[in-house]
Amino acid sequence: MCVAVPGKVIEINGPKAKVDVMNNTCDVDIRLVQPKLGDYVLIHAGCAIDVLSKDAAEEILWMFNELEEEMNGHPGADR
Amino acid sequence: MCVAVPGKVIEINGPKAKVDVMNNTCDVDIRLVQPKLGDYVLIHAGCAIDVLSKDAAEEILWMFNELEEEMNGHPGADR
Amino acid sequence: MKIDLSYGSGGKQTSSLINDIFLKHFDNPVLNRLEDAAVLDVQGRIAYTTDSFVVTPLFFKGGNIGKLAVCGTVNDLAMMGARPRYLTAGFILEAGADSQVLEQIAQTMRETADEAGVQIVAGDTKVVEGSGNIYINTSGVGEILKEGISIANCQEGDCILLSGNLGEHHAAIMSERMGIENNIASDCAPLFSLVEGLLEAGIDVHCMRDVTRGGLGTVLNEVADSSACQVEIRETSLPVSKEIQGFCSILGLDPLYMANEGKMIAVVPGEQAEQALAAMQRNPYGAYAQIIGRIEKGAGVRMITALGGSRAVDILYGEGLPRIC
Amino acid sequence: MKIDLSYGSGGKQTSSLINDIFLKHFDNPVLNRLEDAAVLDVQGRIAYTTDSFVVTPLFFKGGNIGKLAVCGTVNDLAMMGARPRYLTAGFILEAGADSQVLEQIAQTMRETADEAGVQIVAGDTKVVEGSGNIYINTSGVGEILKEGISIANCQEGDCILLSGNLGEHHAAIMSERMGIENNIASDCAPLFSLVEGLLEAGIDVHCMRDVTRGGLGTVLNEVADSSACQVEIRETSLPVSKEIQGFCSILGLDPLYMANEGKMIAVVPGEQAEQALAAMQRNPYGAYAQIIGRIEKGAGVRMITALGGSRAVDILYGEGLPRIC
Amino acid sequence: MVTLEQIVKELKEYDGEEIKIMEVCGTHTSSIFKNGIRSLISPKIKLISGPGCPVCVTPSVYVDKLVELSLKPSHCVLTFGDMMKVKGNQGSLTEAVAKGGRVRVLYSPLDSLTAAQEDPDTQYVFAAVGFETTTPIYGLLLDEILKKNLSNLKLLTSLKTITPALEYICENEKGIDAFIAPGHVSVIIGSQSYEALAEKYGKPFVVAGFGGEHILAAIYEILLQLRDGRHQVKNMYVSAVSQEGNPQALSVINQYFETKEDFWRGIGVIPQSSLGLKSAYQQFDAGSSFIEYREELPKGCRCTDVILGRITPVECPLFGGSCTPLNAVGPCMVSTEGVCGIWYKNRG
Amino acid sequence: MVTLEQIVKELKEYDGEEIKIMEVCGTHTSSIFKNGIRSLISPKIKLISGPGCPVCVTPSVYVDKLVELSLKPSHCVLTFGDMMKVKGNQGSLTEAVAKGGRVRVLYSPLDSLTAAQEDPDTQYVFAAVGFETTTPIYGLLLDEILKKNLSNLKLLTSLKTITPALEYICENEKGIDAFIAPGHVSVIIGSQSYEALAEKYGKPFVVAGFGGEHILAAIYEILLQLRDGRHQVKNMYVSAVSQEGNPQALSVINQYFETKEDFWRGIGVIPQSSLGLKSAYQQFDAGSSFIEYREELPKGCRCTDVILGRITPVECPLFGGSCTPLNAVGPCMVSTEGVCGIWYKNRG
Ligand code: SF4
Ligand code: SF4
Ligand SMILES: [Mg+2]
Ligand SMILES: [Mg+2]
Ligand SMILES: [Mg+2]
Ligand SMILES: [Mg+2]
Ligand SMILES: [Mg+2]
Ligand SMILES: [Mg+2]
Ligand SMILES: [Mg+2]
Ligand SMILES: [Mg+2]
Ligand SMILES: [Mg+2]
Ligand SMILES: [Mg+2]
Repeated sequence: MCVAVPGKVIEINGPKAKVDVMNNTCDVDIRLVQPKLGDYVLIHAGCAIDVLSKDAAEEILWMFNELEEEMNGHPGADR
Repeated sequence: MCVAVPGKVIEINGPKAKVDVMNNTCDVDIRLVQPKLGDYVLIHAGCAIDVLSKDAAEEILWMFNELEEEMNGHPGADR
Repeated sequence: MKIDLSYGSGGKQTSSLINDIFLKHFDNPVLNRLEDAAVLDVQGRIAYTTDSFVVTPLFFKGGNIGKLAVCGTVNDLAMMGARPRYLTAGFILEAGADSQVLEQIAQTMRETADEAGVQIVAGDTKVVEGSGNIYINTSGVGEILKEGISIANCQEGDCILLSGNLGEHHAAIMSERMGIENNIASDCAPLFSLVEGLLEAGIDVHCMRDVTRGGLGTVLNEVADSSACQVEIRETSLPVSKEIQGFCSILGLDPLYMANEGKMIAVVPGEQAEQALAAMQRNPYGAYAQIIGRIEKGAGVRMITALGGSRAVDILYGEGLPRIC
Repeated sequence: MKIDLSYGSGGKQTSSLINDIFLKHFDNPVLNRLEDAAVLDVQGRIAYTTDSFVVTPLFFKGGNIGKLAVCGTVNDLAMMGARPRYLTAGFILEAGADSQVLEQIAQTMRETADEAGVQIVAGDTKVVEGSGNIYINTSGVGEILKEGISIANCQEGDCILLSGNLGEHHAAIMSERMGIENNIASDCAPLFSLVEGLLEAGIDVHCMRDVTRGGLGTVLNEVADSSACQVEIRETSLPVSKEIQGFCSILGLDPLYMANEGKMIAVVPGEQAEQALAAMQRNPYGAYAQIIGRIEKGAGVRMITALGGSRAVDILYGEGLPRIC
Repeated sequence: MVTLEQIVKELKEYDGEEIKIMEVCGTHTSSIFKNGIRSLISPKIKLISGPGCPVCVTPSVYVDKLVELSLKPSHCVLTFGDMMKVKGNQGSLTEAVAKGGRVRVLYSPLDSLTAAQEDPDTQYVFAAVGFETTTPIYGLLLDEILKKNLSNLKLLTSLKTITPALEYICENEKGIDAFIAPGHVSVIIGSQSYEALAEKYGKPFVVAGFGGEHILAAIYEILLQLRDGRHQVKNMYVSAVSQEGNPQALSVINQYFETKEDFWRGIGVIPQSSLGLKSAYQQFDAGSSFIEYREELPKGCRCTDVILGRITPVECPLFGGSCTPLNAVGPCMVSTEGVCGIWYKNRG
Repeated sequence: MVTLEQIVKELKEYDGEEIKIMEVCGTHTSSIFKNGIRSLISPKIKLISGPGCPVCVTPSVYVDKLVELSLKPSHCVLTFGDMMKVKGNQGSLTEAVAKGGRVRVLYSPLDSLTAAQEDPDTQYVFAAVGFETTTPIYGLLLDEILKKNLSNLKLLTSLKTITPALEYICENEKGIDAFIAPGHVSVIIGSQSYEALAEKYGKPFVVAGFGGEHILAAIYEILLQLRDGRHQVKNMYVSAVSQEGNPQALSVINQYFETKEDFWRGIGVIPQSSLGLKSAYQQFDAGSSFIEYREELPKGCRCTDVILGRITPVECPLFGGSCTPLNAVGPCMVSTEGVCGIWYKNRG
């Protein structure tokens, strides 16, 4: 629905930040979030819409752990 | 100074005429002159500026006659 | 249908354009293979040339841009004494170009190629932003029949033949643009048969050139420069139809600098001039051929005027536009 | 200096452009003669092709339109197993084009032609109305070294080699247009040395194709269609740099459909695949070459995905534009 | 911990009752296709695609308005690339360019500021389509237009909200067993937005990321919930999605936009399903409220049934015959994310 | 009756005092060149070219204004072809097109009506240059603009009258023995217009047609007058020119235009030498009266001396070196009718 991609904040200039996506640097508007240098943000149409709390690998591990719990009849709290 | 070319009036439509210049037909404005069908007009920038009174060959003959007169000390009346 | 940018993407739309228009009309076993390049047999040394065509309007009395694109390139080959064999065609289409118009152009290209004895063996299509214009590049390969023909090869005493009336292509185009009605049609034609006629008549042709952009005045100056000689022509020998004379007098144009697309000069030894003229005049594309002048010692181009005066003939400066003064 | 319409008239301005830019840089005895066509020697059968180049911007990381114009055509010749020999160059300049820019392009064309071992032997220049764009058509002639290479010649059991990373040209162009900073340079390169390497290694190459507009997805579908086979590729074998992956994820593009200008596929007998790979990888333009798939019985192109799934790979529809969704 | 292999094995071998799962988001649809997910799971698990491609649900009369504006003297339409191909009744924007229209493709709505400042004699109109992910960015753009006092940059809005559409589907289509909720919309609106729906209609809503693993995990989660008779909202895209969403983004939306009913191409009117500029900001609207929407699917096109998950595209009699991506009959065949288009490219 | 051969023989063999004859009209200059007239007459008869090329005498600041208008959004300049190459300080109109300017070449000022009616969103400006031959046509154009109530078509005028220029030359340049008076201007203003000048300055004025024979005859006529010590106005273009001119054309001029002083490129200000729109018609003027004219010949250029017949172009140190038609320094090198340009093409 909405193409978005994670990138690392490498420079902050007021409402704008330079964000690195695998060695591609874009200027991104950060007025919708409050990233710090080094944070990963989710970029949609030139704008950061989120500060990411986990990296992709961590998330997959977490996911598989959750599913393990549920498989065994222990659904998590999230609903 | 001003390119102009003679052409024969082959059709008159109010303020406009069709004029033939050696088989090229142009639409020409005739509001500056009163040509009749068959007249030769002088065309400048899409407009007839004169109805011609002689053809080119006649004019040259007339010219050479005039010069003959003058050569012999009889300048014409035109001044 | 209006062609839009997606037809230039190299994907599905591009190949539909290629199939529905170009393969349909150009249709020959080499092109149909759609390889990266055509693979061809040629005999001996080759002549090789290119030209792009950008005429407005695309259609005019006597032809269209497609006919020009074939004639222009086969004529350049023929001028080097070569038999034209193969063409490539590169189309640059501005978004908004009409696919039916393109198809008519392709069909004309095929017909002209057939007349000229060439095959269109490779092609390319691009779509760019713009307002519907169509540009065509062709390149051509021919087989050399007579070696040594060159713009640098004219010699004192040679005669210059012109294959027919001046100014028809330029006048046909300008008539469309300026709304002047007449029967002037572009002279656009493939000229190899004229060349073949000269060679078959045993003429030792020294130089040939088609008289296109820049007109006769420009071409003759190129001859004078390249062959380090003076070109002398006679105003009274220049073939110009009454209709073209009238047309030029309306817009203030000079037939000496008007483009032709089916006219050539041939520079031949003086003693063969009449024989060469007869060979040209036997061909329908050379019916109004004339011997227009000679190669002399010196430099530049001079014209003996109808009144017996003499003047320089320079090359074209700028464009041939209608003038008031 | 801005080039205006008078430079396309065929008169004095046109010849000043030709002298000051094209003859100065392309400079070779055949072109310098300025005949209507070049006269050339060729050995055996020839490959013959054309392409037009309309890229915006004209200059980009890794090259410019002139480099593309030479590489594109010599690569098409090389893909037929031919040694590129001669090029023609047709320039269509929109009024407003800058003469210094044109000169830089011409200089690059010469350098690239030298690397590719070809001479630019004929040319043409036209000026049209517009906003300063420059379009270039090139055609090329080469001498066939190995007969029978064809898009229709792929056989069951053949392996498909790709000469390197996908998407670099397209990404370099889009980076300029969209203002994304990176080190991605166009892969634009003349590939005959890669082809020569394969032939010298004794590989019985069945088919080669450069992977340009439309991308790998489109080229593989052409292979499947022309050779009446199924092409199967593995997602995990496709070479794509991290930087390109990042770039694609920003704009929602797919490397499978992105244009390259210095990449080719070679389809070779399965048993020679490793040897062919080694030959490719020895060449700097093939350092990242991979065996990406095989020819099977069937139709169309299928991909085994990284997760082990299977899916169809279709040709490109429309253009590769940045997406929000 | 389960492994990917285990999940794939279980999904492949599933042989219970047929399950229909709707992924709402077009980017999910696309990921399912690219990863070959269907080939990895049992045919008894049907993945059907919902109305989450903003391009597919954009009414043709909206495209007509864009085409009209692009052809107006001194006007220029700015748009995302995927809107270029969408057909209106007078053709697409790509075709409008061929007729002389001025259209520029931008990566970000914010890039339109530069365009408008550099050429004050041109009236720019941004084709403001999208869901809640994109809408706050138009809000940021309006901040700048106001600050810079630009009068030559306006929006033509067709902005959708996803929960009313989900409600409409739950109400009208009884055959769907569970939903994969959109990933990036949820970043803005929060996973809690689906609570009421899950509760009311008794269906699982799983928020998923976009990798192949994420999608397989989400399907597996749905299987587990259905096995257990649960109907929970489960957020599996925890790196980005929170329960409450992005409050700043939501407040930007609320500042400039208000909800109104809207017309969805292929579906019809859905109450409260759209965001339009508040009346205080009407001067920045290029005429969105004057577009007269009407039911408009081409004869024979079954996009409604496709978008609502009633049929798969291959069941449409036009699919692959008169309707192909090269000559799309219905909107679902047009976009890279349109269901019919994705199915067509994956045929064979 | 004399024959052409006799005339040519006498002109060729002339060996009396050196005679300087000025042809005022550029079309005469061009005909002299094309027919090779100089090669047919004695070197003691000098043909020098006057200020009768409207393009050469058009000030560069006027061209600047046209260039500026062509580059203005929604503007388009309409012009005769020969104005395209004339250099202003910001280049020519041809160069303006290369910078994105809109310029169209027309055959007739009256063709601009169609252009303006077809595209009402564009402001058209006709580059109204010319002498009395062309001015009445602008009057006819204004008739139509008024009748059709067009607001998007204006004139930028630089319209010259020839007799004040002739008076200026007679007053300032004593070396000229006789004038070949312009042919087509005389059709409008009549041969009587030169009577006062012939009388006051004691010089022959011969009105001539444009064929080679006409020009040879005119030169011969001058020779005869000088031989006899006469200084008559002699009309030798009797097919077209009358004593009183074309009264309808003169009345159209008087209806719309009034005389004012003007600036001639290469000469400077000549009183009463121009026709400008009367104040009642100022709404059709695209700013002609706001152009600030100033002396402006490029350094080293001797166009003034050339136009006033003091030197021939070859005597200018720049001629053929830094000044050629391809890279014109002065205005006389630019036009097809410019004296330096004609001499350059006839060099060698
Ligand atoms: S295949 Fe085409 S006509 Fe059928 S539902 Fe899909 S878009 Fe509509
Ligand atoms: S040659 Fe050039 S510089 Fe000299 S007077 Fe003529 S136009 Fe002026
Ligand atoms: Mg290729
Ligand atoms: Mg050529
Ligand atoms: Mg040619
Ligand atoms: Mg190609
Ligand atoms: Mg030629
Ligand atoms: Mg090619
Ligand atoms: Mg190619
Ligand atoms: Mg050429
Ligand atoms: Mg978050
Ligand atoms: Mg009269």
